Formats: sequence, structure tokens, C-alpha cells
Amino acid sequence: MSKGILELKDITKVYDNGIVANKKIDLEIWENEIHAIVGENGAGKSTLMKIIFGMEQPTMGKYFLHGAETQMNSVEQAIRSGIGMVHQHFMLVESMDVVDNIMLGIEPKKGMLMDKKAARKMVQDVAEKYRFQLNYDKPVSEISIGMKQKVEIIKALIRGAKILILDEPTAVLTPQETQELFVQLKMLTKLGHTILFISHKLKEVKEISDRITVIRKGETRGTFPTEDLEIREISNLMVGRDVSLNYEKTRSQYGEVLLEMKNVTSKTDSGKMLKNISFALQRGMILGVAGVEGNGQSELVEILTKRGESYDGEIRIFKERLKNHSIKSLRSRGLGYIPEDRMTQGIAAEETISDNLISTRFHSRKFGKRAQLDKNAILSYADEAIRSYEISCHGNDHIVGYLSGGNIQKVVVGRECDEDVELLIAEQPTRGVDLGAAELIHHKLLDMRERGAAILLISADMNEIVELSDRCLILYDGEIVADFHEPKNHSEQEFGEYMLGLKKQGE
Amino acid sequence: MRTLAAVGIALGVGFVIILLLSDNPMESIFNFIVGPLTKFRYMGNVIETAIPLIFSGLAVSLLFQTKLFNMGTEGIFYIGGLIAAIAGITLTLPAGIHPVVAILASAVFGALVMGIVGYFKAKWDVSELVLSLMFNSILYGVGLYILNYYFREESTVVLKSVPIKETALLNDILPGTKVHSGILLAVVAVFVCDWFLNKSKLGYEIRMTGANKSFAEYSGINTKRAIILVSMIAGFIGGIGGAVEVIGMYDAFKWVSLPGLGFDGALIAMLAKNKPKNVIFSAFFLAYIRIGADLMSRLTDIPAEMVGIMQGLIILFISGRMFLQFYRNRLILKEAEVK
Amino acid sequence: GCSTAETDSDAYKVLLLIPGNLGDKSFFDAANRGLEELAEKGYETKVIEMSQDETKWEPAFLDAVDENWDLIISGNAASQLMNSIAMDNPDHRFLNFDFDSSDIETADNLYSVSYATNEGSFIAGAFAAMITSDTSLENVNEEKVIGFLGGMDIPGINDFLVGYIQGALHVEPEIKVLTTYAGSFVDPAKGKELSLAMYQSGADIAFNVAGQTGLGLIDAAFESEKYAIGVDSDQSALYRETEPGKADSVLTSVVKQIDRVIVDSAEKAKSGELEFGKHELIGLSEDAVGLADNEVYQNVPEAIRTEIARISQEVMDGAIEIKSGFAMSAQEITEYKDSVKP
Amino acid sequence: MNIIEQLLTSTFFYSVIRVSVPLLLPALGALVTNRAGVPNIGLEGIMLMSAFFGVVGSAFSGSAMVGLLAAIFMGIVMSLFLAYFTLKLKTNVILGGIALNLFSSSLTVFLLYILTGDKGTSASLASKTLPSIRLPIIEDIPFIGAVLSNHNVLVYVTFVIVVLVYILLQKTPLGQHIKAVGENENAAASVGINVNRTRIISFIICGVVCGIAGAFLSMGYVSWFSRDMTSGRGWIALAAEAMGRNTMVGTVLSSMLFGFASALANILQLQGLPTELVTILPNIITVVALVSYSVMKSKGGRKYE
Ligand SMILES: Nc1ncnc2c1ncn2[C@@H]1O[C@H](COP(=O)(O)OP(=O)(O)OP(=O)(O)O)[C@@H](O)[C@H]1O
Ligand SMILES: Nc1ncnc2c1ncn2[C@@H]1O[C@H](COP(=O)(O)OP(=O)(O)OP(=O)(O)O)[C@@H](O)[C@H]1O
Ligand SMILES: [Mg+2]
Ligand SMILES: [Mg+2]
Repeated sequence: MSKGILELKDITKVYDNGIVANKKIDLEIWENEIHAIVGENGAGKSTLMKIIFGMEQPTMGKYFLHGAETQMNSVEQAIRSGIGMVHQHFMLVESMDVVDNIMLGIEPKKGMLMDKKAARKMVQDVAEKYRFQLNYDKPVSEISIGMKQKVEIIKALIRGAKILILDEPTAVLTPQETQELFVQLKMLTKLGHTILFISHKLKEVKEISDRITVIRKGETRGTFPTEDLEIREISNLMVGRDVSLNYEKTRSQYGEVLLEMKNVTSKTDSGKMLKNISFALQRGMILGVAGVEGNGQSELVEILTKRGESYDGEIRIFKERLKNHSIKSLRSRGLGYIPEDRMTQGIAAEETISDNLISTRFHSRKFGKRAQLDKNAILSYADEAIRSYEISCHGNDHIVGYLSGGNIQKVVVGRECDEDVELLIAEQPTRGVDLGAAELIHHKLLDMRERGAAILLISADMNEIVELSDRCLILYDGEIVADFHEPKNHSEQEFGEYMLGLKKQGE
Repeated sequence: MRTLAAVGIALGVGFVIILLLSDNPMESIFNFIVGPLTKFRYMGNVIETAIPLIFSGLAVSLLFQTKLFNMGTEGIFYIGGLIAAIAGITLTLPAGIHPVVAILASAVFGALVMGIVGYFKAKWDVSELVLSLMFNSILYGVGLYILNYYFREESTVVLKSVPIKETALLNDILPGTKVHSGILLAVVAVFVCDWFLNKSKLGYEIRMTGANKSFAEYSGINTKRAIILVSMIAGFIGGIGGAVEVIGMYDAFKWVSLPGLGFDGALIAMLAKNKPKNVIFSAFFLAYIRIGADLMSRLTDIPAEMVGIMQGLIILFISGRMFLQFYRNRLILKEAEVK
Repeated sequence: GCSTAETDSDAYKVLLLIPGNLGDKSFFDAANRGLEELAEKGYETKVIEMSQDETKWEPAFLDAVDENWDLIISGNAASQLMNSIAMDNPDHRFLNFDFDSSDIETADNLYSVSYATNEGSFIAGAFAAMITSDTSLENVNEEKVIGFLGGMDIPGINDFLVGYIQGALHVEPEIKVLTTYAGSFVDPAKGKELSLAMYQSGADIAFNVAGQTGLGLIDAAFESEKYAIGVDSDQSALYRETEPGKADSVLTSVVKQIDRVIVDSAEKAKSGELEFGKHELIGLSEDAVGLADNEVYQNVPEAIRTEIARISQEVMDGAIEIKSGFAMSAQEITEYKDSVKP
Repeated sequence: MNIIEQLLTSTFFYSVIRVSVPLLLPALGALVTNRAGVPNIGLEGIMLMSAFFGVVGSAFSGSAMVGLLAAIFMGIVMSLFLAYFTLKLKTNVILGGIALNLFSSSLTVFLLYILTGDKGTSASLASKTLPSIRLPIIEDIPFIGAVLSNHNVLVYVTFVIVVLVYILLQKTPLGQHIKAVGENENAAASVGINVNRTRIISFIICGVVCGIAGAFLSMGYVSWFSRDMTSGRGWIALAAEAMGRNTMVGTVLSSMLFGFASALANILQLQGLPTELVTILPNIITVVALVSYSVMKSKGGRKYE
């Protein structure tokens, strides 16, 4: 078949803090293939990719590019050697606009100065070539996550990457966007690009890749041609057991209404993001909200979590008007919130796991009487959470920022799915999380529903919505275009038509 | 270990300079390193010097812990010292109560002033750095005016206040030194702050606000209140520090320029990584090298400026996290291989 | 410490403890010069800068009495402390080169002097008034305005100011005096800025009493083509070699012979003639303060110099009573200043 | 003359410019390093060393130009010194800055003493000053000529630097990189920008402007070095930069505001107001300006509540 374009031999990586992220990894990448890397959270995938990209230096081992042994000392060198990488966490400068972000480091010059016109032209050309729609002049802080992902991909392509590393690019994309991306990836391989692809969604891996390398606890479990492996086998190699992500739900008895929106329209001067939204969420119900990113989901959650959006219409939460609540009173009444952006709102990265686990309910008597905090109660609470969520760490005093992303997510979920929570707003609860962890989180959500909590589930992952929700709203352009009572009875095709605005219920 | 090496290198650099200057380099170095231990009185000097440093270090670490880059402790020390002196001059109270009143007056004022900075920061996001630097000058100017126009000792060359009443002065607790009861207060303050920050619910709110403000907000913590509160506490401690220094070490208010102790606080806080308990060690460390350097310049022929030069070098080397990292990395690697 | 002079072991040993840092261009530098002179004369000397931080002074004194110095010199802000140390250590001898406060009982083993600074600045005020009134001089305007730049609004500086104003009024009752303080002794740029403003506001001559800040006034005088009066030492000499133009704009300086007093006292102490336990106020009569007489001063019109000499004589004879800034409250000083404000 | 008349004179505005320059230059330095994400508290120390070496350089070479170059060189050396510790050895940048100030304040006096035997000033060194320059044409415009012309050459250099720094930050790739490094160093690193190198460059730029500021103090404003002659200007510059909210225009305006208030305070002193209170006028003006700006801004931004 094709020849090896990139080869790693015996790569070991020990981080400064003593964590061994990669152990004697061998990896061979062939030209023009789509090579998937799979493994649990913290298995060492990103680390390995960063080594290929020159961002991290291996502690030991050899690196061959086009058959020649190479020292990949810097990102700059990697880019020059035709390697591009789209990182798992966005690598964008928020205050700069899209064009500036894409051209960062390769700014075209006119004399000594930047040539903004030429830059824009270059970006436009590439975006058109790959059929990406971009908002060129908006600061990155104002564009949606899906858009950010596209910006990242263009960033790599425009640098002429022949080997393109994509670290969980689909985690934030809708099924349609993912399909679009896959078309692009196929086209790229035809144009002579080689692709390294990381995902926790095994269906995607199976669909797109030519070969698969499985990594477990820093070591390779081997590389296999994709057609030789069933999804079940992959998950077995990865996690050591079968994971299906399909659930048999019991029929639930719905109870009192905890959250109700009546004719809510948002009031911003940059166009109304939400139009006439009405729904009611009852105890024992998981209400899914689906839609292509940027169609009002974030605004909805921002209003509910009191982050400044103002609105017309009425919102009642725990039977009272939302406006009469402070965040604190909402919290104390039993509101849980899993934020989409776990790093900025979900955790305090420099603090310990235990401190992160109690931030919403440290006032409670179980964590100490009056003004004092009861250390022991907190620690045993934390140990319990670590155990039941299988958070892999050194202990309850592990600094959260040093966990792998999947495990950070578990900390957030662990805190927000606490037994006191009556109403949970779960925004992308399993984003970036490995199969095993996703299954665990899904079970937690179902358990909460079982005990009578109400859950508003916002997700870009259609499988998640379909499997978990009792009822599902689809948002398009700030409006509810569909309201499915048994989401499982509707096909993915049908969902897609509503989400893309091709259809609208009642028309 | 690393600290020793850092001190060693700074000394090495200093040593070269000293070799060029001194007729008796060994004696100079000796005075610097072990001088403070050679006499009981010198050890007392170390403690005396450490007392205000503990207070200012503590105040600044609370602020830095909450990511408030507020340098206002300097001004609080100045005005707090003056207020304590005024209380000591104007009030007539019994010996046990007088200092307490003086210290409290200063502390409350400090809390109010810093509270204003905190309020502006929390409410309107006014830069606390600018505000606190400006407040330093303003408090200094106003303090000087009050001193000059209302409490000045007449018929003397230098500007100082009329004497503070005996009853208001802190008594010395170590015979043969000037170590005063302020040291006890300092140690208590450290433990109270440590408890407050790590074991109390309010302290937790403050820590989380500092660690990630938007996270704290969405967890239901009132971050504005936390910012104002921590500013006030820092002001309170700064006020105590200024008062204790003046009624502990002086018999009249004699500061005609900002004492520099607040800025030292930033130094201490950074050395202590903003941890209240570490503040004691950092303060003693800085006090020790200061006294050592003083002794060196006093007892030998090294110019006084060596004090500042050596201090600067030692602080730079000690705080270099990556200093000798190479060596540490090898250790880590070995350990990892063993596993 | 610095400037240790090695001599034979039975030399007379003198220690100077400076309650501040060298480089003040005033008391401390002058005292240091005195010690340098003593060293040349074969004394064993040492100078310790105790820094501005007053908490460091007592340890330094205690160390000093632990060693066996024949004479320990200090003063200024450390006067009180030195007095009490002297009382506690009757075996040691002390010299206060600048006694800061008159109402303390002097220890028996301590000799102290203070300077009638106000006498010197009185003469300077008179001199300035005559200069601004003499429009025949180059660049002197019609208005009778003179200036004063102080380091800080503190008693030691205001003693100069009060004498200066009084001297000016003595010669010219219509005189106006611009007064500014820089608020710092180490900010020459600010000193210059303030001085420029004074010259712009009509001052023809101005007097600086502000340490390094004051040097900014001389710069400003030179740049504005006006005149300056120096302080403490002959400040014209400072620039004679390097910038003669600037040297020429400093018409005279109010000098204090601190170094001479120290040298004389030490010699007396060595020969056992110094009257310990005594406090002396020395001024014009003792030639301890006065105007610097140099080539620039010699170029000032004869008439002015004669008149200055006559007034000096009057002061020495006690015919004029000179106010002391130390004896006035801040309020009184403000009023006095305001009475001559333009 | 009454106050109002004095404020309307060309000499007043002339002095505003002169007073502002030694604040504006280090504020620009602070701006550049802050943009790169490394707040430089050591401005004071860097300026002081430059002021000293400017004097020494010009005294020993007999040339003001050499002095200026020595000052700039020293500014760069001190900046790199701080950069080495903070970027390479990972000393906390705030701590490093404070230590640098301490170190410079002592070292300059120490060297001064060794060179001149004086711990106060370098007046005994025959150092040179940089010339003042008359601007042709502009000089003849009434009022404006008197305000703008006949400043020290470094004042005009400062004008040029303001423009250059503006272009650097807004229009050049380097400025873009500095911004990226400051805002999200991982993002910058991921596109191959060398984070440390970019920060070192920003430190060097800061060193250059602080070097010029130091030279302005000791070879333009006055003609000698004296101990601690920067007198807190580095701190005021930091405040001005923070008040300008990390923007070019804001920094320039804040520095000028401070210069204006200081010049105003100088005039008011001549009116016989108490020094202690007049001296803090610039600080009060700053507080009032800052607070009202922030209040207005947050009122404007909270329309939607
Ligand atoms: N910069 C770092 N310093 C120290 N440890 C790190 C660093 N980056 C990653 N690690 C640790 O190395 C291990 C491997 O992390 P890595 O990010 O490579 O995992 P991953 O396979 O990408 O996981 P995920 O699926 O969650 O992305 C984890 O334990 C992680 O905590
Ligand atoms: N210097 C560090 N020391 C220790 N841990 C670190 C360090 N820097 C980052 N980490 C943590 O290690 C984990 C892995 O970091 P990395 O940058 O590889 O993320 P990732 O693998 O891309 O993301 P994720 O872990 O979400 O899959 C992250 O959770 C990160 O917070
Ligand atoms: Mg990863
Ligand atoms: Mg990871």
C-alpha cells in the first residue's frame, strides 16, 4: 500500500510533574490515509499529537518524517515541515477577528506593515476552496463554537499542512456539520493530504478512518485496518468492556412544573436571538433542546442562568418569577448547571478537586456549621464523588487543572448532579468525554430523572438527545420549529430537516 | 535546598564585588550570613524588623490571593501609623486599653479606605492598581498635612509629632531587645487569616472568587461582596501593621516619607506564594537578610548600598522557579523510570 | 560603612553615625568631609550610614558603644536618641554636630552645637532683595520678587525660610517672596520645574534649601538667565570645572561650616579641651554660617557687598533680632509666608 | 498674574509637555510589555540605571550622543536581565520587578560613589546634555510655536516613538504577535510564534523607551544624575498605562493628564496653597477621572438589565 510518511518509535513522554503520558509508543502513519487515534480520556492522545506537532518534546524515542530521523523542536519547524494541527481546546485569540486569527504568524506584509486586504483575500480563497462559510470580521469572542472549529481547520489548511492533525474536531459539531467535514476530509486525502483524526465517537471513527490506533494508559494496543474492527471491539480495546450508549428508559411519571417559559423574546439590539419561546419542564422529564449551534441555545441558557440577557415575556422557575431570583437563591433552591465551557465557568483550575466539588453548596450544613467549613465532611464527600464518577486522579487534593479534559468534565458533572439538585440545565454534558465516561454521565442523568428531577438537556450530539430525552425541542433561528414527544420515533433525517430550517412544525 | 543554592549564587555574585572592595572579605561575608545570630540583640533586631513585614505581607497576600493587584498597603501603613499616633497623643486611657484603641482606630480606618478601593473595583471595575497607587500618594499627602499643621513637635529640626503618651506604647517583651508585643499580634493575625481563608465559608468564597471569578459567580457566590470584603480585611490588617510599628518602635510619629513597608508586603506575599502561613517565614527571611546586610555594612567596610544590591539578587535567584530545574527534571525522570 | 582610615593603634578614634544616607548635599555630606579631614590628620575614623529608617539607629548606637571609640559623632534627627545613649554610657564621649532640639538636658559626656541657620539665610534674604531691586543688573526686572525652594514643609527648612523672608523685608519692605516645596529631596527634575515657574512668575533670584532637588533650581536659574543662591556649601564650586556658566548664576551660597566645627571639636576633644555637657548655638559671629565669598560674589556690585557686610555686622552685634522658624507654629509660618505673597 | 492667566500662557503648556515626557515614555514601555502579558514593575529601576549610565557614558566619552546610546543600552541590558529571570528562570514578574527596583536604586548610588566619591549627585562629572531644538516654521506660529518649539531633542524623539509604537502595535505582524502572546500564549505558540522571543522583544522595546526616559531625566531635564532621581515616575507610568486600559490612546492621554495635573500643581503652589495638599492634586484628578470614566462605561454597558 502507501508508504510511511511519519513514523514514531519508542516514544515516551514524562511531564514535568512526573506524569507519564506516553510509554514506548510506536506509530506509523501512511501517506494519504485517515488515521484515527482512539483511547480513553487521559490516555495520552493529545500528548502524542503535540509531540508530532513539535509542541512537546518526547522524553525518549525517535521521530521519522519521510523516512528521515528528525528532531521536531518547535511548532514553527513542524509547520514548515507541512504538519498542521487543530487542537482539542481552541487556540484562538478572542479579541482578534477571524481573519487575524487565521493569519496569525503568517501575516502578509506590505513593506513593514501588515497587509490586511491581502490577508482577507487569502482567507476568502481558502475558505471558498473548501466551502467553509466564515464571518471574517467578527472578533472571535463573538462567534459560535462551531464557527471557531472551522476557523481552526482553515488555520491549519492555509498553512499548507500536508499532514493534518485533528484532535476531536467533531466534539462540537452537529451531525450535519460533521458530515460536511467528512466530505472535506475525504477530498483532502484525494488532494494528497494525510489526516490524523481523534474522536471519542466510534461511529464516526468507523465511518471515516482507514486505520485505527488504540491507546490505553499511555501505551498502544496496536494499529488496525478499520474494516477489521467492529465498534464493539474498538471500545473493548479502549475501555476494556463493551459500551453501547443505548438505553432502555422506564416510562416516567411527570410531576410538577419546575421551569416554565411563556412567550419569551430576547431583547438585544443585534437582532432578537430568541423569538416567542414557550415550554414547560416537569419533574421526571428530560427535555432535550437540539439545533445547529448558534440558533439560540446559548441565549436560552444565558437567560436561565442570569447572565445579563434581558427579555420580554415570562419565565417561572421553582414557581417564582426568574427576575426575583439571584443566582444564589436559584442554587439554594436546587438548580444545577453544567456549562458548555467547562474551563471558564465550570471550574477553578488552580484549586483542588474537593474545593471544586463544593462550590455550589458549601453553604449547606453538611459542609460545616455556621461560618466554618468542615474539612472532613468535604473530603469524604469528594472521595465519594471521585469514586462514583471514576475520576482518575491522585486524590481529592489533585489540582483540577491538571486533570485530563474528560476527568475535568466529570468533576463538573459530579458537582451539578448532586442529590440536592431538582432542576438541572445540562449544556453539552459529555462534550469531549470518552465513551465510558459518557455512559456514566448518561446513567447519572437518567438516575436523576428517576428520582424526580427535571432536566433541560442542550446538546449537539443527536444520539445523546434521542437516547435520553422524553421530549425534544428543535431550535432554528431563535424559534421552536419542532416539538417531538417521543424523539426516538423520529429519524435522524427528520431531525436534520428541522435543524437546518427546511421544515417547520405546523406548516 | 534550592533556596540555599540560590542564596549561595547571590552571595557568590556579592562576594566578587566584596572581594574587590573589602580588605577583609571573609569577615564581611561572615557578618552577612551568621551575623544576626552572633548576639541576642541582633536576633531581636530580626524579630523587630519582621513584625511589620508580617502584617504587610499578610495584607498583600490576601489581596493577591483574590487576584486584586492592589498596592495600597503602603498608604494604609502610613496613615494607620499616624492615626495610631494621634490616638496615642490625644486620648487619655489606661495602659492596657490605650494601645488597643489606637490599633483599632487605625485598623478600622484602613478597612474603610481599602473598602472604597474594593467597592470601586467590584462595582465599576475601576483599576485597583491605579486607584491604590493614587491613594498611597493622597493618604501620604493628607497625613503629612495633618502632622505638620496639627501634631507637629515644635522647636526641632526634623518634622515629627509631639510625643505619644507612654500608656499607648506597646511594651517590650524580650528584655535586652526592642521586641514588642506586636509580634504576638502578628502571629495571631497569621493564624486567624489562615483559618479564615482555608477553613471558613467566607474564606472559601474569597478563594474561589480569586481562582476564577466567573466560576464563582455561577456557583452562586457574591463575588462583589467577596472583593469588597477581602479589601477591607487587607486594609484592616495593614492598619494594624502601621499602628503596631509606630507604637511599638517609636515614641512619636516620625515618618516623613512613605515607609516602604507596604511594597515590602508585595515582596513577602510573592515569596510566600500568597499563603498566610508562609508569610511568617518569608518575613523572617527578608528580615534576616536585611539585618545581616546591615551588620555587614555597619561592622565592616562594605558600603551601605550593598544591602540593597544583595537583597535584590537574592530575591531574584530565590524566586526563580526554574532555577536548578534541570537538576530536578533528572530526578523526576529517574523516579518515573523506577515506577 | 566606608572610609576607614588605617592608622596606628593608639590614634584617636572617631566614629560618625549618620542618621540618613550620604549624598544629601547638606549636613551629612559636610560631616563626612569633616571626618575625611580628620583621617588625613591621622585620626582613625569610620562613617556609618544608618539610613532613613529610624528603627535601625538604636542598634547602630548600641554597636558603637560596644566598641571603643574615643568620640562618637551624630546628631540631627538622632539627637534625642544620642542623648539617652550618652546618659546610659558615661564612659563614652559624644559630639552632636547638629543638635536638633533645645529643650532637652544635655548629657555630661556630650558636647553639642547647633547652627543659627536663620542668621545665614537672613543675610541671604537681604542679598536677594538687593539683587532684585537693582535693575541695572543683567536680566533683572522691575518687580521686586524673589523665590525660595524648600525640600519639604518641615521645621528645619522653614527656619531658613523665615530668616530669608525677614532678611528680604529688612532691606525692602515691599518685597514679594514666592515659596514652593518639592515634597522630596531627591527629585531635581521637579525642583527645576518649580523653579522655572518661580522665575517665570517674576523672581529674579531664588534660594534653594532642598538637597538634590535644589540643584534643579540652579539649572532653572541658568536656563532662565536669572540668579540662584546655594545652600550648605559653596554650590557655585560644584559647577566651576564642568559648567562655568551655571557656576556664574549661583551668586552666593549660605554655607554652614559643619566640617570645620567637627574638625575643631574633635581636635579639642583629643586635647581634652572640649567642654562636654555644654550646648552651643553658633552663627555669624563664630563664622559657622555665612555667605560664600568667591569670584562670582566678587562680581556683584560693590555697593551690595558693602551693604551686606554692614548688615552682617549688625546681626553679629545683636542689633537685629532674627526670627527662628523652630519657634513658630505651622500656622504662624503660613501667615508669615502669606504676608509676602505676590 | 492670576491662576487663569498663568494657565493660558504658552509656557504652561510648554511645561505640560516637558513634565509629561518622562511619564509617557515608561508608560509606553509598560504598554508594550503588558500587551505581551508580562507586566513590568521594574520601570523605575530601568530608568534609573539608564539615567546613570547616560551621564557616565557622556562624561567619559565627551559626547552626549554616546551618553544617550549608553542609556539606551543600559535600558536594554536591565530589561534583558529582568527578562532572563522572569522568562527563563520563571521568577514571578512582579517580584522580579520589585527586586530590580531595589537593586538599581542601590547599585546606581554604589557606582556613583565609586566613580565620584559622592553619594548624592554626579555634578562633578563633566557630563553632556542633549540639545534643545527649534522647529522651523512651527516656531513662528504664535502660541503654538512657543508651546511646541525649543524642547529638548528627546521630546521630539518621544513624539516619534509614540507614532512608532502605535504603528508597531496596530499595524505590524510583530505587534499582532505581541498581542496574541499576551492574550493567549498557547494560541500563539500553536501557530509557531516563539512566545519567549516575542516577550523578550517587548522587554527590549520597553528597555529602549525607558532608556530614553532615563537619558531625558539626567541629560535633558537636568544635567546630572542624582540618587533615586526617577522619584516614582515609573509607578506613575504604570498607573497611567493601567488607566489607559492597555490601549495606546488611553496611555498617551492618561500620561498627558498626569503631566497636566502636575504642571498645574506647580503653578498652584506659587499661590501659597499648602504643599502637601497641592502635591496630591494630580492623584486626586486621576482618581476622579478614572472613577467617572469607569462608572460611565459600566452604565453604558449595562443597558440590558
Ligand atoms: N502539560 C501537561 N503537564 C502535565 N501533565 C499533562 C500535561 N498535559 C497532559 N498531561 C497529563 O498527561 C496525561 C495524558 O493527557 P492527554 O491530554 O495526552 O490525554 P488524552 O488522551 O488527549 O485525553 P482526552 O481524551 O481527555 O483528550 C493526562 O494524565 C494529563 O493529565
Ligand atoms: N503545566 C501543566 N501541568 C500539569 N497539567 C497540565 C499542565 N498544563 C495543562 N495540564 C492539564 O493536562 C490536561 C491535558 O492537557 P492538554 O493540553 O493535553 O489537553 P487536551 O488533551 O488537549 O484536553 P483534554 O484533556 O480535555 O482532552 C488538561 O486538563 C490540562 O489542564
Ligand atoms: Mg486530548
Ligand atoms: Mg487531554
